[in-house]
Amino acid sequence: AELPELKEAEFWRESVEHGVLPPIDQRLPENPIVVDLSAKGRVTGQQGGTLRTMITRSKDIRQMVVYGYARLMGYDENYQLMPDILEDVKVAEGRIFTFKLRKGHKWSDGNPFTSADFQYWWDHVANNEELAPSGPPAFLKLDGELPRVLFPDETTVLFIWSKPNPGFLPQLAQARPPFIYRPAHFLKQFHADFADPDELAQKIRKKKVRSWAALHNKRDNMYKFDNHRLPTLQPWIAADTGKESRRQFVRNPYYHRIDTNGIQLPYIDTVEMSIVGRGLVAAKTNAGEADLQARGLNFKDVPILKKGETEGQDYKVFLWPNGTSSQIAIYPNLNHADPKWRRLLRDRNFRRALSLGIDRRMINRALYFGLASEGNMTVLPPSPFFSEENLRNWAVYNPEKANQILDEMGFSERRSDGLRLLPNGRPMRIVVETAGEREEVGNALQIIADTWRDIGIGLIVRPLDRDILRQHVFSGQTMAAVWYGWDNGIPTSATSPEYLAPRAQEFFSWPKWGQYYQTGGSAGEEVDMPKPKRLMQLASDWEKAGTDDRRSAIWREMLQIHAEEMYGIGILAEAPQPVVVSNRLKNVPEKALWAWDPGAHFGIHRPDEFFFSDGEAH
Amino acid sequence: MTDLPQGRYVDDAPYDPNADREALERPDLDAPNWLLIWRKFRRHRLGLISGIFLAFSYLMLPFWGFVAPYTPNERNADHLYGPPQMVRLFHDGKLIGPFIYPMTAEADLENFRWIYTSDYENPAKLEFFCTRGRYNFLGFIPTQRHLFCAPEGATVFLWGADRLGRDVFSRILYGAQLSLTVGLIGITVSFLLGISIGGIAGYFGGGVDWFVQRVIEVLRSIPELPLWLALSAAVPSHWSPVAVFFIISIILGLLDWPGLARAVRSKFLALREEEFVRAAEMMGAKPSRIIRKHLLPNFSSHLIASAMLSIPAMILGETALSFLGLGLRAPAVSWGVMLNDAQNLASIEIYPWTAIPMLPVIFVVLAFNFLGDAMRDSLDPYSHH
Amino acid sequence: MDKAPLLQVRDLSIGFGKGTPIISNISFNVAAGETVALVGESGSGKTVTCKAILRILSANAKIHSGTVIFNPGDGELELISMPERKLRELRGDQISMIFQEPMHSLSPLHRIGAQVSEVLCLHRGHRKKSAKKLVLEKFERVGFPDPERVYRSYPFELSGGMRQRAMIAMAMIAKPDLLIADEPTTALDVTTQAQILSLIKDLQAETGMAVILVTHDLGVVANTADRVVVMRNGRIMEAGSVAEILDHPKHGYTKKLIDAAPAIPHEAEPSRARQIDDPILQLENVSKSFDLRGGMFSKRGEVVRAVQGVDITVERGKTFAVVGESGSGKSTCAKIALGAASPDPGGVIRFWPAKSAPPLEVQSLDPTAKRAFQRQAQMVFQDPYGSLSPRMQVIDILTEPLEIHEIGTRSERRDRAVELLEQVDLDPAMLRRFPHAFSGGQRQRLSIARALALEPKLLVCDEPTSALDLSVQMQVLELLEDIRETLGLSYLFISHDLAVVSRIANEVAVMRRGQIVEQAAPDILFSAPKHPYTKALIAACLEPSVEQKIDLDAVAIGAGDPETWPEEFAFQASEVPPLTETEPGHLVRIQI
Amino acid sequence: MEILRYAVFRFFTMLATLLVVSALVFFIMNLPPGDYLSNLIAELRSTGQDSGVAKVEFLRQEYSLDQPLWKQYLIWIGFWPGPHGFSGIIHGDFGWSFEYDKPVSEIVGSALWLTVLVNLAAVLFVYVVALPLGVLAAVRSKTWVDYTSALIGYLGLATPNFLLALMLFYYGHKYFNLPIGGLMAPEFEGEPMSAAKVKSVLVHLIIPTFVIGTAGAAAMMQRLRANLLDELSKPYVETAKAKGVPPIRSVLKYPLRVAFNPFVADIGNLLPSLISGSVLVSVVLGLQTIGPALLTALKSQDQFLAGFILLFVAGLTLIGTMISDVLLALLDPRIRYGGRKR
Ligand SMILES: Nc1ncnc2c1ncn2[C@@H]1O[C@H](COP(=O)(O)OP(=O)(O)OP(=O)(O)O)[C@@H](O)[C@H]1O
Ligand SMILES: Nc1ncnc2c1ncn2[C@@H]1O[C@H](COP(=O)(O)OP(=O)(O)OP(=O)(O)O)[C@@H](O)[C@H]1O
Ligand SMILES: [Mg+2]
Ligand SMILES: [Mg+2]
Repeated sequence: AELPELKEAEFWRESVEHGVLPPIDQRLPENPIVVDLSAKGRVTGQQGGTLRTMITRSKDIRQMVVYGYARLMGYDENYQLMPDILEDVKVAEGRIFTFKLRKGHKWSDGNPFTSADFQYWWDHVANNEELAPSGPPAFLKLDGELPRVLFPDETTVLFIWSKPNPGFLPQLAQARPPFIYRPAHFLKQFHADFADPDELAQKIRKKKVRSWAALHNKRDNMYKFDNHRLPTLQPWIAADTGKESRRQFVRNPYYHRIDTNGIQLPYIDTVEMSIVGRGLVAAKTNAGEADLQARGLNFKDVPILKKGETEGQDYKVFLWPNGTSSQIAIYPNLNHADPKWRRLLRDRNFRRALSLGIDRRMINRALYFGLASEGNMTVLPPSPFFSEENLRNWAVYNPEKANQILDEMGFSERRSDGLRLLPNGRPMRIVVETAGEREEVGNALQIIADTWRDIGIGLIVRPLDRDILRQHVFSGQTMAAVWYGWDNGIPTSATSPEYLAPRAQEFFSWPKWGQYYQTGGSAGEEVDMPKPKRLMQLASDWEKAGTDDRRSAIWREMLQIHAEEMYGIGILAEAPQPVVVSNRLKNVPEKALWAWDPGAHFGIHRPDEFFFSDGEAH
Repeated sequence: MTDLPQGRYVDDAPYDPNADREALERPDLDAPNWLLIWRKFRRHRLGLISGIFLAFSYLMLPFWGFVAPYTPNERNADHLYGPPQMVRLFHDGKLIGPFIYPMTAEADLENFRWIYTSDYENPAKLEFFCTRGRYNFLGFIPTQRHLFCAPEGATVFLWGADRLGRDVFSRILYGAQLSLTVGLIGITVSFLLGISIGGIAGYFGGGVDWFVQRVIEVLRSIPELPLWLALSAAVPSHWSPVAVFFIISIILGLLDWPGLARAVRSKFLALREEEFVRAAEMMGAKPSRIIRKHLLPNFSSHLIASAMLSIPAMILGETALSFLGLGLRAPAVSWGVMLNDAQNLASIEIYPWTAIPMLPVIFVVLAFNFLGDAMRDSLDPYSHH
Repeated sequence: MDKAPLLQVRDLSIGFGKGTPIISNISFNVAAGETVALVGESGSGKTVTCKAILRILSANAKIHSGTVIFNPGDGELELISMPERKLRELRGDQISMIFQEPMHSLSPLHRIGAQVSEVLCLHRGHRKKSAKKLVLEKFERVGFPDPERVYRSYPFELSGGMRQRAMIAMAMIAKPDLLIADEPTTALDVTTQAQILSLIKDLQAETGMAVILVTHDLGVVANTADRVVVMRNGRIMEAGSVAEILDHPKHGYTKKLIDAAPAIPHEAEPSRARQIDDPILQLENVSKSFDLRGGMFSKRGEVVRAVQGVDITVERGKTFAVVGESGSGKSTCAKIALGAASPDPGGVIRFWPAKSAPPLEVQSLDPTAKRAFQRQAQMVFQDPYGSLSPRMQVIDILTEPLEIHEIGTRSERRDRAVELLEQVDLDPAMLRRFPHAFSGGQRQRLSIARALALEPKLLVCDEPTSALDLSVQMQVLELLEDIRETLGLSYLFISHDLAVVSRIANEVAVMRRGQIVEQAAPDILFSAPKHPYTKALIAACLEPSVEQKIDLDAVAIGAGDPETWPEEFAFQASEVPPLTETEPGHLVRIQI
Repeated sequence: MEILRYAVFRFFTMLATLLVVSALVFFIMNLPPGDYLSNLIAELRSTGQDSGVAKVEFLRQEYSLDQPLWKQYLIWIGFWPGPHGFSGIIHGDFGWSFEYDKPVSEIVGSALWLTVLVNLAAVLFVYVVALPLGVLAAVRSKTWVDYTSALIGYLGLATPNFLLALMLFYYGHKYFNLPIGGLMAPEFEGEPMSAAKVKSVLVHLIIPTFVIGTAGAAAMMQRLRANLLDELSKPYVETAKAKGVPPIRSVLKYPLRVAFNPFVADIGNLLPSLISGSVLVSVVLGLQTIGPALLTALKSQDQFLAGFILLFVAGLTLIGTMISDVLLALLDPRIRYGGRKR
């Protein structure tokens, strides 16, 4: 294709003039991505400026990988999978994947990015006993089968399975991508197969690690992004400033995307992440200390942010709906340790009654000004599988109905204070455990407690530390837990519906079933209910399904089951996430979804296309 | 006066060898003990007011349910973050008895706040001895009678409403019931232990002291955080929050004594060398008596001051613990719980009334301090202010 | 008088709290170089008057009226209305004061030396080093055998008399124009007292210092004062020159005072062998040494041998008195006798609860036996201020022993407390007071009353009357004698006052440097003393008459270093002459 | 000399106590069920990265987490050989942080000086504020000085630390342009010391110091005041007065020293209580001190990191206690020789 005339970045001009860096035309792959911004409804911008944002833990610098969102394959803003780092992907029979790399694509240190980097990873990392004792990652295994991986030439990589593997490509586009390539030229110096043993031993000693593998692992942190020497393909690369509390990332001179004016992306020269106490993000944002901020901000902070906006700070507050399928969901534990309660919790009528006894409108109003969407845990409207019915089914406040259901179940007897009595004479009280860090959950439960009381059910809230909560749930101690809904609220037929099936203990309704699956039957319990078994079946059907239609049908059925059975009782979805954007920062969408996966938060909106209107550093 | 020659002077008043000491009577010194202390105490105006205030607060604890217009968890869905309302007497220049102007809320989606407009046309007269939310009078008599409440369709939020539309005023009153009581247990435990163990170490010295010192050292070096974490995992789920908090405050007390014990010990090591301790010993007084009657009173200032200082810690202790899921939590209401909800910028800047629970904390703490000071002073034989 | 007096007190009235004035309309003058003695009843307001001059009364005291004019020669200063800052410059420099209760007037946490030299540092601009020299000099002059040691000591390491001398040194070190001495010699033996008094006199001669001397001892008055002011109930009863007052008292109270003065006997009955068949307490070979700490970081820890090989036997129903040099180990003996301190190994203390009952070995009693013993043996402490808990009211103090031993009901105990107060001539209405609101003498009586509460069989009295005025002293002595007679009480009686001892004791031991140097019945001892130290003591004893003067030579010989005594008595390093019975019932430490 | 002997003796008892404490710390830390690696496995499973699991199992062996607890302890301390021979705390190997994937010494190192700095500032603040105010409040008791200082102190005590911090930051920034959070302006970080940097650090320290220090200062002030009031009426103060000692000095030199006894006794507690008291504040204020590191380490059961920090704080407590004992002996001759002969 015809490339626009390339323009040298002001940022690197000096380096180029001194010959430290080759000029722009030698840095780009032969065939870079030319982004047509106007086609996206955006404007072309100029290079320059420093984007300030805040994180709350030092390990959050890995958000740069998330936001940078340079993936082999990436979603576009319509959630379509597109090649990104790859120039092209060909899929044959759904099982043969041919990756075409961009010729002349270079790592951020200027070394070529070729199939050798895939090979290094496959042969010397994923299949190295010491680096990966259990072999290549699980997502590559299809019913236990590993792909054949071939590297016919510099720019071609082939992954071949014997059966179709529809989940493969979407995995590559995840917020936290599986890096199936590594900067071989860099990592070889830490690899026992390549490095000089003496030098390696010295490095091991110096780093106080116990083996070369540990050293390699430490150096090889594509996701953690904490090693500024590790070459990357992301739009920004870590700069070594030696400053603990303020990390800087500068533009990658070899980044593979340009705009139609021939300006290399990213527009913004530097990203600066300050590590700030969790409680101070709102205050600092209000003080105008961030150009783009969503992390660490809460809906509750909106008034104060708005106050800053109206009182002359140079920013706007956007509210992006959250992309998880549910903001707050209650998971009755079908694997609860107490058999009596377990029987009750497994009764879908009971779960329905619980759901009918929740006044979602009130919660929405109290917590989110009515801006969230009320309803059950299901997919969000942008997903092709969205159905109003699934959302509303059993999820509209109806205490009479709930009471009726409960009465019919045989719990009509009540105590003087209105609580229903269990057969053993104890009042019906559900202990709901939560991770104490989220205040809105506490508030929501408070409201639920009131309405549940009207249907004769007591609610005891028990906030716990996140890890402790997990342990409680996994061990079956928890009666019911509160968590977010499924991460991915906008699946397509290409999304694996695995997470709807009892395959993971992290879905708090069936921790033991999930564990059973995850450990191959060595721990946990086997699924012993028909509908969950069906879900299990469907999930594996999807993997084998040959057509999109079939996959969609499977999706629909699974969602339907969930909506009927109410394994997780969703309360609200699409809660507004405040996103504070400097007025000088352009191309940030006003309306968008705040989603981790798919979406990688800002990633899908391509922060490399954001630019400062004045192009100046702040 | 008679001046004799050479500066000689002889008193000419009649001399009575069995002189009248009564002339030197000073009744203010020779009254019964309590009266003496009371007299001194009374002179501390602040201490007195504080004492009365505290006595009132404690005595009223069982009755707050009656005074509060709402029950603690009663939500008013139409008045989220409702601002404080004034009780007025005059409408249009006419006295019509206590009333409030009803408010209606409107969501301001521009600034994401609730905008409240008062209806100045239709004053809503407060009702008295009305029936509203159900509560237990004196803790066990279920009733619905309230001292005052807003008429149907209006609200009376003297100190505003919180995020869920709960009345801050009522919640503060209910919160007092926990805040002013449960934590005291921890203080009591820690003081009993600290004084007795520190006292024993300080009085006996030597080997006992050495042993106690080591125990104190070990206890003090044991980190609290992991203990809390372990505890929060171990507490059975079905325990009520108050029970958990109760246990926690006892454990707090059990962990807290070493600091006090060391102070007591070091002071006693010095005090026991005093002659009056020797004297008591020579009268045959047992160590416990010496500690109680001779050593402690001479350290009472420090003890009183320490006790008073522990009180804010006890009232607010839960705010710190709730980080770990160990503090009090809904539906239990305490000042700490309320403040915990107010710990964000919006509360400070936009809904300042949600931080009102700070006021009772401060008042109670100050009252305890002034009371303690007055007590200290009244017990001090030297002071004569 | 041509010159204006140094100090004029005019119409001074002082009260406490809202009560009526405790002192009313006191007026007197003190001329430069003059000594004015304030004598009078205990609790009559002497101390209050003195403190008023320096304006260091406790906070509840109110000066109702009066002026105090101080005129050091360069203009009059009115002290009552003077600004605090100016007054501060006078205090300690031009006017200084010796407090009545030295133990508590010294900071417990600071070394004596530092406390004394501070005066010089403050008012004379001295540095620590240069001050130290002067202080040591002064220490020498107030009779410390080892000034260096005292300089380094903490107050609790010193005997009562030593602390008092430290206090005296502190008051005199700046050579003030006016010295207010509140009973400066009560805790001192007579030889030291003589030394101190002559020191004051020297200073007076040297610098023209005026002295206000508060004392009970008419002998001291006779020997030192120029003029006397007699006080009672906060009023001046009589004032005039010494000769006039002592020889021609006009006021009834003065007369009574003078009559009450006991005297030392000058004749002895024939000597008789002392035989004890019913002992109650026996100290055998009792020694006590203290480790004295050196400086915090210096190695120099020395051992003070406070008591060395003392044997004492107290007969049931009798009084055994110990007199002697201040710091000679009397109080230590007393404490050991009651088990409050343990003797060095080898010492034995025996106590017979009843005649020919098996003796208890006090130094090795178990706690229960000890409590039983303590019920029968009580102590009156030398330092009444310190031995009364400052946070207990009189009633609690007096009922405490009863409570400890669980005697009587509450009201019975209370009645007993009232009875005790009356016995020591205190007003029962004072039951609710705290100790600090009493005068020195009143506190001493409280101390006695408490000791009597349990009706013990043995009472150890450590200077029980030193702070009492003569009339009260007589009363107390009578009381003690009374009880001895009626209840068969036995006393181990420690005192500096030979007259008191001669009156009450059946047997007297004289101690010096931790050892008994002479022991006999009082009449024998006082009429025919053998040991030079005893002689010195008697010589130093002041008679309440203006004519009699001290035989300073005798005092000097006896009170000097034991090494300088006549050969047969002299101590040589560690060699000490044995205690020998020279006549039946008369023991003297002499080499034969 | 004797005091030196005493100090040496105390030092050795301290070491023994430290050993006991280390065992306790280790076992308490292991009270909650599970450990870092099993949590990690759970997380890896949940994200479908099963391959990591075996790696973790390898770590488990590498760091002896498969051993019984007592053996783990001995290995940690260094009394028992681990898989690679003796290498424990006493050999200077503080262990490995799983969370940070670095040796503990590296992580703690940087946090340590910040901790020391912040806490030192707080301690200084406590003393600088509490001492004079406490003395003043005692000397001028029952005057407005007394009441205002009490009021301010109790205001600080009665406001939850975090709320206080937030308010101070917010309004401090709004009205005085004080920085919000952090320990220095970012441009100075990693730069060599300079006057500007020191100034920046100082400005940043104002609010944290105030927040962490107020409670301590108020407490100390009130106790000091009470103790001092007791002493002020003692006769020896009168003596000092009669000597002509100026009032300030007569208070500072005599009664204050007696009144100070309980505070010296409490020195040992000061640092650890500030550290643990500042944990939550540090977490929300984002101060990179060891407090938050400890909290996260504990929560994620990163046991060697948590263990080391805990041991370190325990060591501080013990050293503080030791210092306070020696100081007490220096301060009060009556205490000097702990035991009394009976
Ligand atoms: N702080 C005080 N508060 C109340 N009364 C006091 C106080 N100090 C002394 N008094 C009383 O004042 C009176 C005079 O006391 P002061 O100490 O002057 O007597 P004193 O003449 O020195 O007697 P003594 O010879 O026994 O020492 C006594 O009755 C005493 O009880
Ligand atoms: N706790 C102690 N530590 C060190 N030395 C002490 C201690 N108690 C007493 N001494 C010393 O022991 C000696 C005897 O003291 P003691 O109190 O028995 O004298 P005393 O005869 O009662 O004198 P005084 O008549 O002055 O009261 C003194 O030199 C004193 O300094
Ligand atoms: Mg007196
Ligand atoms: Mg004595």
